[in-house]
Amino acid sequence: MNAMTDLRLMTYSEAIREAMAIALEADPTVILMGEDIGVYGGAFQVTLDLIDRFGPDRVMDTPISELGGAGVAVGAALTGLKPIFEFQFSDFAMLAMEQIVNQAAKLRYMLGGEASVPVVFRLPSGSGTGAAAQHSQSIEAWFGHVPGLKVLQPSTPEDAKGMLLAALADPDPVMIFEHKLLYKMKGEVPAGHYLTPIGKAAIRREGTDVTIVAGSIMVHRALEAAEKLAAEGISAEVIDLRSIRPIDHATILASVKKTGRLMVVYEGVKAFGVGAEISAMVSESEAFDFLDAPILRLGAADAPVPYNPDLERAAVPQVDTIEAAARRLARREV
Amino acid sequence: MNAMTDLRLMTYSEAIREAMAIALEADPTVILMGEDIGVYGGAFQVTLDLIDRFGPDRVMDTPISELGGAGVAVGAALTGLKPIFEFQFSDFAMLAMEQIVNQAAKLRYMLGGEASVPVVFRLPSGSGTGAAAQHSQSIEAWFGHVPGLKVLQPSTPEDAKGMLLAALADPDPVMIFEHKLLYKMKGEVPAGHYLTPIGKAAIRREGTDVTIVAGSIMVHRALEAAEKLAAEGISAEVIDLRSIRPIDHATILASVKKTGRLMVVYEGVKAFGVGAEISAMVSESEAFDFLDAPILRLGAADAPVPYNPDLERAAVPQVDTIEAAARRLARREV
Amino acid sequence: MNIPFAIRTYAPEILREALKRMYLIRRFEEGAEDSYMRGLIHGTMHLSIGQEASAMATCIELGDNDKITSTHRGHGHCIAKGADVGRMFAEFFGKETGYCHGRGGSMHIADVKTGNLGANGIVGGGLPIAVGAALSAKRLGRPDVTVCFFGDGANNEGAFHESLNMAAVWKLPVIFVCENNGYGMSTSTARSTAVKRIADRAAGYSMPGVTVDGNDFSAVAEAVHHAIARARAGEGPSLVENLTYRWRGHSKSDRNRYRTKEEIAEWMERDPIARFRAELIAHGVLDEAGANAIETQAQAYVEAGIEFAKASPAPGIGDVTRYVYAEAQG
Amino acid sequence: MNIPFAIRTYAPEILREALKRMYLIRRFEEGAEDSYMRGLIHGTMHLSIGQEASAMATCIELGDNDKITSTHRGHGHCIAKGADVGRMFAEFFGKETGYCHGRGGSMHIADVKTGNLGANGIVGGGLPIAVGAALSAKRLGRPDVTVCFFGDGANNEGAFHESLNMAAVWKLPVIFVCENNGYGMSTSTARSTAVKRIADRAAGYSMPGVTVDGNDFSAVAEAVHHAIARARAGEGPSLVENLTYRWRGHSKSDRNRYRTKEEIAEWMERDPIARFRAELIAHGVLDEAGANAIETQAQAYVEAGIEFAKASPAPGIGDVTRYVYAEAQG
Ligand SMILES: Cc1ncc(C[n+]2csc(CCOP(=O)(O)OP(=O)(O)O)c2C)c(N)n1
Ligand SMILES: Cc1ncc(C[n+]2csc(CCOP(=O)(O)OP(=O)(O)O)c2C)c(N)n1
Ligand SMILES: [Mg+2]
Ligand SMILES: [Mg+2]
Repeated sequence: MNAMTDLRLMTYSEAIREAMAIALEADPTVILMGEDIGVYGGAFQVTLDLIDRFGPDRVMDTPISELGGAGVAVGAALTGLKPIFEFQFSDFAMLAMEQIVNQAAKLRYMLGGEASVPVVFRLPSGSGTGAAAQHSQSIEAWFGHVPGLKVLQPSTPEDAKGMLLAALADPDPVMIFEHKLLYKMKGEVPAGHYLTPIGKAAIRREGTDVTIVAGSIMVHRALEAAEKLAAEGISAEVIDLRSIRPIDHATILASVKKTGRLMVVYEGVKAFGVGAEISAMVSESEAFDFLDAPILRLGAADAPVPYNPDLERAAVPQVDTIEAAARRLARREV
Repeated sequence: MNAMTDLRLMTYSEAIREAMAIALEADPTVILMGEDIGVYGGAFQVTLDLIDRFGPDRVMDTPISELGGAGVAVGAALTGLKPIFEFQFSDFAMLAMEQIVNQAAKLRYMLGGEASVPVVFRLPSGSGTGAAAQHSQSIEAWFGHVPGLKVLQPSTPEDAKGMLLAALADPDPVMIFEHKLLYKMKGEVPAGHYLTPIGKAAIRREGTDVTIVAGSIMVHRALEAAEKLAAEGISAEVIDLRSIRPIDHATILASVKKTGRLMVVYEGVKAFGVGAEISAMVSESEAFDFLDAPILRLGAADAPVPYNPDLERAAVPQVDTIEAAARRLARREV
Repeated sequence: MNIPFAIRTYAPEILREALKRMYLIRRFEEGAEDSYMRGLIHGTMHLSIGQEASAMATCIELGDNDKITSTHRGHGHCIAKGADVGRMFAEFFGKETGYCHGRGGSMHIADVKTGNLGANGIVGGGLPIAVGAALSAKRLGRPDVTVCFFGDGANNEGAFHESLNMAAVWKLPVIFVCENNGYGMSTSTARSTAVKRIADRAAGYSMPGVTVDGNDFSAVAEAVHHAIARARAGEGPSLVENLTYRWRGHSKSDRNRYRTKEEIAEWMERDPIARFRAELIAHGVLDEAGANAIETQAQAYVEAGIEFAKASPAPGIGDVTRYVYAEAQG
Repeated sequence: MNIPFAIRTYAPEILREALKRMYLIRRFEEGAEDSYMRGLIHGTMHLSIGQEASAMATCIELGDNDKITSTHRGHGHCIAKGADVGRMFAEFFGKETGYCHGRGGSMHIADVKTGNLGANGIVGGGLPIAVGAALSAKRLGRPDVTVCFFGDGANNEGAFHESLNMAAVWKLPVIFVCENNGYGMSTSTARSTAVKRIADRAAGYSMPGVTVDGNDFSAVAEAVHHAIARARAGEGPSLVENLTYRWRGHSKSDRNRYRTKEEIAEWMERDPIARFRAELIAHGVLDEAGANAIETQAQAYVEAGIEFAKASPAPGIGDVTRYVYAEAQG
């Protein structure tokens, strides 16, 4: 890690943009593709002025053609380029599942190792913007089910930059789910080129009574809840999952063995979500015998994301619901 | 249920065809759509001669346009028809995720209950046919993650018929994953119209030492394994999951409370698969305190389905691997 | 004097109602914009100000049994098809009295009873759904047609291709109405679309394709009239391209870096409402006073709608999962 | 006498090699069919017997740096592009020496070194990938072109539309070659496709589109030659439609209920190999004996290939998850 002097306070989206600029600068095979990433700067202004710096051949606006666009990125990756493809919203990846899952994820395998698809998909996701059911989903768990992919979820500006650079250095397809509500979050970011290791969780807060595994924006809510619980003498360990595929089993299991209590917090629909995999992974591991209480999952309500802001808030885990659930778990009231 | 005299021995695909014929006969709003379901009879000959009986207006060959075809079915369902849409292979549903997940599953909700989408999607799935990575997937777990859908997986001819009729009677979108290797399996099927309840698991074999939850073809492999284990004095209870969304929690929890040991067997990739949800559901329930051993999951290897037949077999649970795992679990060697 | 198609074809009260709805659309969207600024509406919205003739002239011959599928820029379609602005505002304000009971908002505004199957958050999402609605009409032997609105940006989605092809192969009663406002978000048709006129793509599906001035009420009405006649006669689908322009940014996040002030000003001079109003007056369908009265009435409806919406109850917080599935019958 | 394009354009040894590869394709597929019957190959396969001119004439000008994307019916493309039949058989037999190390089989046959990016199990799956390959060439300043093979059935996938549009907007060096064999599985183009000639759809993307007799080697070669020249000159993509026919069923499960014996017989009389062979002899590129020698040689390669495949080792059963991800470097 860099010396403190190299740290600058910047937003999550600035950090992502900086990673892209570094890559575009250093490697002529890197290109950006996506809808309105040029003069518009991207729906969330993440690419902002990169077109001015690198020109329209490197920062390519695509037509509104997600399947074809993603497929072009796959074909380009197969033949010498390193495309970073932005889906305007992760919801639209549903139009491109075929290229992501049937092609990108499987090409190396189907071709017996003779092909490589170093493509990076960036996917703004999550709820909280009042954009309703088709613009607010958290579908990352699906991709955890797909061998051949790597699936990341940065929760801080530092990770957002380091993961994107790590994804570019990876010879296989990587999907990065960015949270829309985090784009304006500020944090310290090292200068220059560095890699956040893929597949390593981070312990964001140490604790002894209960382990809370969370990803993306839920990390921050979990930390806030942990802070409140600390006042009551409940010590929560908060693990930032960071990578959904592969999952960092070792870090989670070590924590569960210490605390004996596990809770997983995520924004996707509860059923079949990230929490299901983590819970199941722990339950079949050697940590099983250390569990003192049921494993709790806090995910989204079993509904599409509603438009009404109060319903929208109620549909996904918030600081208070995390706090309450962790308290019940610590007190073994479940 | 019908009297014994009404039972006929027929194959899984004949049973599905019979259900479709009954529906086409009884309800003029039912139509079939899909690629080559007419004179070709469907890639797996499930629709066979229905076009001769009901004509091309009711048994419609679509162009090779999965997104559009599924969307037409959604639009038709929204406006008075009850389409049964066949994906030639479940893998191709990836081209239509947008219509299945963004539209069909969410329309009732997004329109505040003012719309209904009674469409049925039939999806031949699973491996074992030598068709390699893009024609052998088991992606049903994804749809378990989608509120608004119902997701079924019949393991017998009787259920295959009864579930299809139940799906048609349901006002919401239903996905039925049929297993290609089961199409030729024979079983007793009641005559006439009957409904297999959606969301009810079935105990296919009672036992006391270990609960095996399985779906689709894995039910048969689990039953075979259970039979072998019985010879050694290990009594396995085999539950046919039948429905992935909703999941029949009550039946599974009751069994786990009895046996104290749970194993889930499924053909999808292990990580983020059906077993993850069931394991997590049990671990957060009141059955947690009844668990005497870790919860095992037996799913597919972390790879696309390989072409080579020996690799293909090795990639998914087989009778011997189920047997061995259940034995280890019963003996608490895990 | 050459009498425009609409004047020749429709009764005066129909034409006056059309003008009223165009004003309603304009005032509704201004009201929505204002409510957004004042924090009464959250999320984002896509305004169709400047495109009112396209919406209204397309819908003028449609009855409640005829269907439309709409887009993210769908307020105009919804009003043109007959929806009540009060229930629309209620939806935008997230209220239980809204058309979607507060679950959908602007992007999913719908009114199934007047045949509007809904706006769509997915560009191109409504195209195959429209074809399905037309299939229902044909199979159930109903004379209904379906109008499928979509944008120039949407024309590059695979769903466009698959939908037009199937509609043509099966000769379904659907009219594809492309509202070409020159841009999909920031991307001009020249940079996104490999053909000059989107209507030229109709030939690839052996269906008629015509491009009209989308700000000319009569031109749109005439083109759609022929397409509807063809559809009702069982001759299959058509493609109509309405050239128009949105005065506002794409959505609330638009910095307008992709077009010039001059371009916007030029199009604002071609206001479709002012033009239609002048035409109606010129042909004696109404006089200045009558037009003013209509305009005032539209404004009053909008104000009343906002009050209705404000006074309406919000959904109960415990009802997050209501409407996911059909409620158990009996 | 009118000298056909191919004879005029290519050196005799090139033409003889082309004939040899066409025989290789035919014999390879017959050998594969036979091996399937004898249980040496599992799964299914899609034979291109009857379509050899389309594959070979399309590839005749391509070098190893030029790319192709192929289809489920891809054996012919693979051989035409230069693959070794031994490694192909090894793949079909599921062996580690196969092009895909036994993981892919017929449906994913590929030979990246000779520029074949792979057959594809997804109809239309290769279309955007081909555009991506062409984008690489353009961005990296390489003169390579990409040929994208697809079927008449694939032309109704959304991927077709999106791919042709992007290729045209960005003027990429890609040639879309539609092998129109009249059917997508059982569905004739008349029942699936709302336009008579698939090449007519090119106009919707402002690119040249031409339909040729796909069993006429020279006609295909000439059309593709012009398309390649255009692509290499930076003028963008083209669409070439080769009208041809598959003699065999769609795959191993085909009951052939959708076409007549007469139709099949009629097309078998238009055997593209016999026709090309006769043309070469008529124009003195070789004589009967030379042609026979080529045919015999092809047969010998196929037999040797089968032996190689049989003798090759299978992948280790523990290697199921090998090749999912890149192996750790260093
Ligand atoms: C599948 C999909 N891709 C992208 C978007 C984001 N988006 C919303 S509207 C829009 C532009 C649509 O352009 P057009 O069809 O011309 O309609 P207009 O906004 O001009 O009315 C885009 C890119 C989306 N909602 N859905
Ligand atoms: C997306 C997708 N849909 C359907 C299929 C099943 N399928 C395989 S080949 C085929 C017919 C393809 O027709 P065409 O493109 O004309 O190629 P041909 O088989 O005639 O060479 C179909 C429907 C598939 N493999 N992928
Ligand atoms: Mg537009
Ligand atoms: Mg074909």
